[in-house]
Amino acid sequence: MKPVTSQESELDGQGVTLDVSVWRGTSEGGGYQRFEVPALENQTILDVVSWIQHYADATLTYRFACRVGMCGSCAMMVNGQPRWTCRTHVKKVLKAGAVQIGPLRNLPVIKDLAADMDPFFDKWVTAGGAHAPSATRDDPIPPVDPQDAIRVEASAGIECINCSICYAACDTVAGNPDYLGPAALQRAWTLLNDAKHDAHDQILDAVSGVGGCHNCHSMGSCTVFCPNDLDPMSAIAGLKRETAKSFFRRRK
Amino acid sequence: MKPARAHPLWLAFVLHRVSGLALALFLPLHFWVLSYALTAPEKLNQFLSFAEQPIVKIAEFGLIFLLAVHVFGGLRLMAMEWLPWSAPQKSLAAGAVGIAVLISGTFFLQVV
Amino acid sequence: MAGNIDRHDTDILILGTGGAGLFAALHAQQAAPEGTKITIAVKGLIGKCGCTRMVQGGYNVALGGGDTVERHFMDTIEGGKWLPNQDMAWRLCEQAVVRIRELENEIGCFFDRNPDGTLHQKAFAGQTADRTVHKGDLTGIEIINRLMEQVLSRPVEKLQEHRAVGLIPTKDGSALAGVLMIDMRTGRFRFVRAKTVLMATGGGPTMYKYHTPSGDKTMDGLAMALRAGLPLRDMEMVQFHPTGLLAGEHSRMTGTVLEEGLRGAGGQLLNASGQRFMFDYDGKGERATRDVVSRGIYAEMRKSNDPDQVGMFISMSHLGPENVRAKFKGMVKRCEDSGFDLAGGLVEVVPTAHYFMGGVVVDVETRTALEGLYVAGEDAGGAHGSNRLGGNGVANSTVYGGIAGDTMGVDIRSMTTLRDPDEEVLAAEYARATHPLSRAPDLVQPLRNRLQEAMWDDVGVMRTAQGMRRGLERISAIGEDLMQVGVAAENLAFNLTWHDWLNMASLCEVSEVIAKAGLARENSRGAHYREDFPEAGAMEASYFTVAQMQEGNVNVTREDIDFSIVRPGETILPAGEPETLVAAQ
Amino acid sequence: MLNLRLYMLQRITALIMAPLTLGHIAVMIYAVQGGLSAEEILGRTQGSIFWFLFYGSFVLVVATHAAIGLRVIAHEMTGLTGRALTGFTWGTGLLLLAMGTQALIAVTWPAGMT
Ligand SMILES: Cc1cc2nc3c(=O)[nH]c(=O)nc-3n(C[C@H](O)[C@H](O)[C@H](O)COP(=O)(O)OP(=O)(O)OC[C@H]3O[C@@H](n4cnc5c(N)ncnc54)[C@H](O)[C@@H]3O)c2cc1C
Ligand code: HEM
Ligand code: SF4
Ligand code: F3S
Ligand code: FES
Repeated sequence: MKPVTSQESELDGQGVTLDVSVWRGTSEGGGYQRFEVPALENQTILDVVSWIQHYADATLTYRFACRVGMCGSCAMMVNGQPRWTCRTHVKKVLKAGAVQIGPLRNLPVIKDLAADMDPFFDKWVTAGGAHAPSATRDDPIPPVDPQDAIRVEASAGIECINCSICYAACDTVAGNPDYLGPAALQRAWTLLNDAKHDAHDQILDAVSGVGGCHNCHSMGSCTVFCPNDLDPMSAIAGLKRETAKSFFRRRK
Repeated sequence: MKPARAHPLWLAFVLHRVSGLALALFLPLHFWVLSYALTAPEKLNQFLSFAEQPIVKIAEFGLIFLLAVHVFGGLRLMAMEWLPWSAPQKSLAAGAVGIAVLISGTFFLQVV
Repeated sequence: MAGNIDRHDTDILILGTGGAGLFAALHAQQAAPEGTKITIAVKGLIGKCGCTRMVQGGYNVALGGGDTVERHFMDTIEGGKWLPNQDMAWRLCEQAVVRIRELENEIGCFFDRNPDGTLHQKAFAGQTADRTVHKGDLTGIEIINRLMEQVLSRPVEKLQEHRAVGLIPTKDGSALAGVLMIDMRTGRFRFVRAKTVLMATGGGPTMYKYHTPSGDKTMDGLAMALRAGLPLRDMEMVQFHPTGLLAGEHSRMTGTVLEEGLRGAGGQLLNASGQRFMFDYDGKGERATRDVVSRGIYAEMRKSNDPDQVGMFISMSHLGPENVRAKFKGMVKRCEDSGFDLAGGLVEVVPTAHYFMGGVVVDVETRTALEGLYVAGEDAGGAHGSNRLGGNGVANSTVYGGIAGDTMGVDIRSMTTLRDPDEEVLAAEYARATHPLSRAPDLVQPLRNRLQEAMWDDVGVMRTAQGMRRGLERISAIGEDLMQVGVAAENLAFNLTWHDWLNMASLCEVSEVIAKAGLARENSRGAHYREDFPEAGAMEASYFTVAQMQEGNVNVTREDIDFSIVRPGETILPAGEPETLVAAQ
Repeated sequence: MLNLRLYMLQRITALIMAPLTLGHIAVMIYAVQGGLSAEEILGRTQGSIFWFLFYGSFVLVVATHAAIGLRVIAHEMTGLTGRALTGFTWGTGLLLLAMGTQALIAVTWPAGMT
């Protein structure tokens, strides 16, 4: 496909442009298309993609919502690495004036840069990722010591924004379609350590099946790429430890 | 491979997988050679002297090295999974294993 | 036309998956008879769009320790400058107590704790008790993630990336038949009939040059309600947050919130020559309430006539960069990602449109004038009056979302059949949404920029009659230009530019209402500040504005506030209660 | 593709093998340094219950461990699933077991007993 230039742009002031390759297509197939985008101050990858849709090619599809790293909708592959694009400054990823942007890995593509995140959320639920209440709205809120070692373990993974970046980074997910993946397993670990959760044994069962935590090879890409500095790898190790213990416990 | 994944833990995984695979492919060969002890001991001896050749020695060294890598890699993995270590302890342990592999490697190199 | 619309039926339809939509789904499931089909339709992905997720500060709820529902209520009424619907405000404060227990005990949220294990409640500007429950400064993520899991793991029909474009009544106009939507992924239209529909699309004043809400929020709900002829109240009330990040017009980061806590902790606002200025406007300086600080910054911006120097600056470094970095880790990192040094340098800020107090007129059970239509959350007007307290937004959406679910679950028992739509209205809405597809394609974004500029200049932080009239002219010219701008129709699957056009259509419609309501209020209350009518007016004679579409025109009337619980100058707190429980700073 | 049982089996076999392989390597180093011929080595191992148990358990355990390991690789790299994968796992495991047993007998069975 032919590169599109920025002649129509009102923003084109500085004359410096970025060489941007963007993946276009659907689950049926596609390829990279090049665009020239004006380089501007404080520009994020999401801004670059938005500029292309606003001024160069009205048919470009992508997804975002919050613009500030809270909703986890804008993740894409940037130069082959999964990233939140609303918080990725162009300067951080630019290589010789060029950058390549593709849809998030390990998920089906809907169109262009928008991936179908349903498999990711289905696995979240399969891993037992929904809280099971041990009290009702008519009961007082149970006191919980925030410094308690087990609570600290639960709190460690609580700030996950389910952006699927770890899921895209993990090669085990790529090779094993049943694998629940780092985010879902981390959620399971958080709930396992949540004193208020009522279904601890169900979690151990949910993460011990064919797609469970035992498929993880501790390759650590999840932890390396998580934009919120969370550590799913260690959470998964925790699940392995607890399931291993239960393996002996339940045999007895 | 994409630079995206070239970080220590990922490399450790690749090393573990490659070594495991190589060992699994070598093992039947090893068993096959040993079984000559029964049917034709002289072939085994032949093989052993064949194994004196430098090229074969290097290959053997490679295998033993892979075994060491795999064993220590596996122990590292299990320690990571089962021992409740903090992050700095993990890096320390990984470093220690790395050094151990290095030392044992050179040791093997001398004897073989 | 009709052949181009897929038909779909359900019992309970919920639009939007913010705090209101998700709570409604859960409560509807508990309240409705067995076998009731519940469908949730949303413009983005479930739980990943909307503003509830972006809540930073936290959730207001009176949980004892001296604080009471009465005190929370009084703060809400006084913060809203006596304009709130008192019954709604009361219900909000009272039910927040139940909802927070529900969030903790049934939904699985974990809010920050005190060392003794009880919930930590922090101070939030404009309140007389430390009552804001929070999870660090990422409260919304915790609330929405937990709600989302609950909904995802239940048998609720999910229509993701489905945009509602029109409320379709029955032929006789007495009730709602269903909602016309676009399945964004395919570009096909889908008409969904339902016995009850909850509209929880969350308002969102994104027609301003600087705004905080998420990109999916463009006033679609209020525009649909307007076209359906429903009365909308308090439409002049747009809350500005004083410190939005200024990163350039081309950056989506622009307008996003720098948290309130920065000023609370001693952050200083400086003008271009490095001078503090807030004490010129208010004795509390940077710690004054949102509206006051917003106006201070805005006034200072107007004084500067350097076109390259738009905003003011927030400075934290005098508190010690290391200290700032430790205390505001998330904010510092966020600024750093977009190229600013919050801990050690200056970050340029502007007031930014944050929340919309106005909305559809509803009763305390979320029912509207149209049978079968319910409205909750930021789309509903009344609970906040002229000003929303920090922390009352998410309380409002979760409380009333739950109430809507309960109400629909009960009401549906007496609704035995689905209603048939007025095919003419359906055809008209279809034609409206497909209008650009038969015009020559052109750029949509410049129009959005023009609208945002017009609203910021003429219907923004400080208003005059002259300015708002000019604003109305500008809005109408932009609206006309929009009708000339087309969108290429070859591929409508996930065609964002088509949706940008539709967003613009909603924003133009509601912008006009904001300006007209602004003209109708000839005094200054809370978020609405008239330079030509700077006085608040007599509290006893408080009125609220009601805008309604009648024969194609937006008419605004005034209605008296019903002081059903407390009259201005009085209080429902017991005699001898201290004025404030917050330790003096 | 692992579940808890296969995972535990792989970890337990790994733990058993760790001392066995290290022991084996030590013996080999000793043997090579001593310049032992095949006959000399076999002279010590054949008929020894100790070495029979030592190498016997190794063969049993390594067949299990390697079969599970190869199963994972086969699934992740070639997408093998279901019956085929189970078959592959058993196949490799039994093959290794058979060849290992043959070697075990050759090395540790009392000479002339066969
Ligand atoms: C940055 C920020 C910080 C905030 N901090 C606080 C705080 O600390 N405390 C507080 O109390 N409040 C805060 N608020 C306000 C609070 O977030 C809102 O008041 C509240 O969450 C609104 O909830 P809602 O459910 O009505 O709407 P939202 O949560 O905004 O949800 C609206 C939903 O409707 C969907 N939708 C929109 N249009 C359509 C359509 N046409 N068709 C289908 N679906 C549609 C959206 O995609 C979204 O899912 C903050 C707001 C922002 C923007
Ligand atoms: C002696 C000590 C050994 C230890 C401690 C050990 C440990 C391990 C562990 C922990 C794994 C799991 C890796 C993962 O899930 O990522 C593994 C995998 C594997 N092992 Fe071993 N192992 C040993 C010996 C062997 C031997 C002798 C062989 C070969 C015959 C072998 C072949 C394999 C294979 C093929 C895998 C699969 C690799 C993968 O999944 O990537 N192992 N080993
Ligand atoms: S763990 Fe990190 S990378 Fe994975 S989904 Fe959560 S926030 Fe995203
Ligand atoms: S990258 Fe994948 S293999 Fe495990 S440690 Fe993380 S989930
Ligand atoms: S747009 Fe929400 S995380 Fe990027």
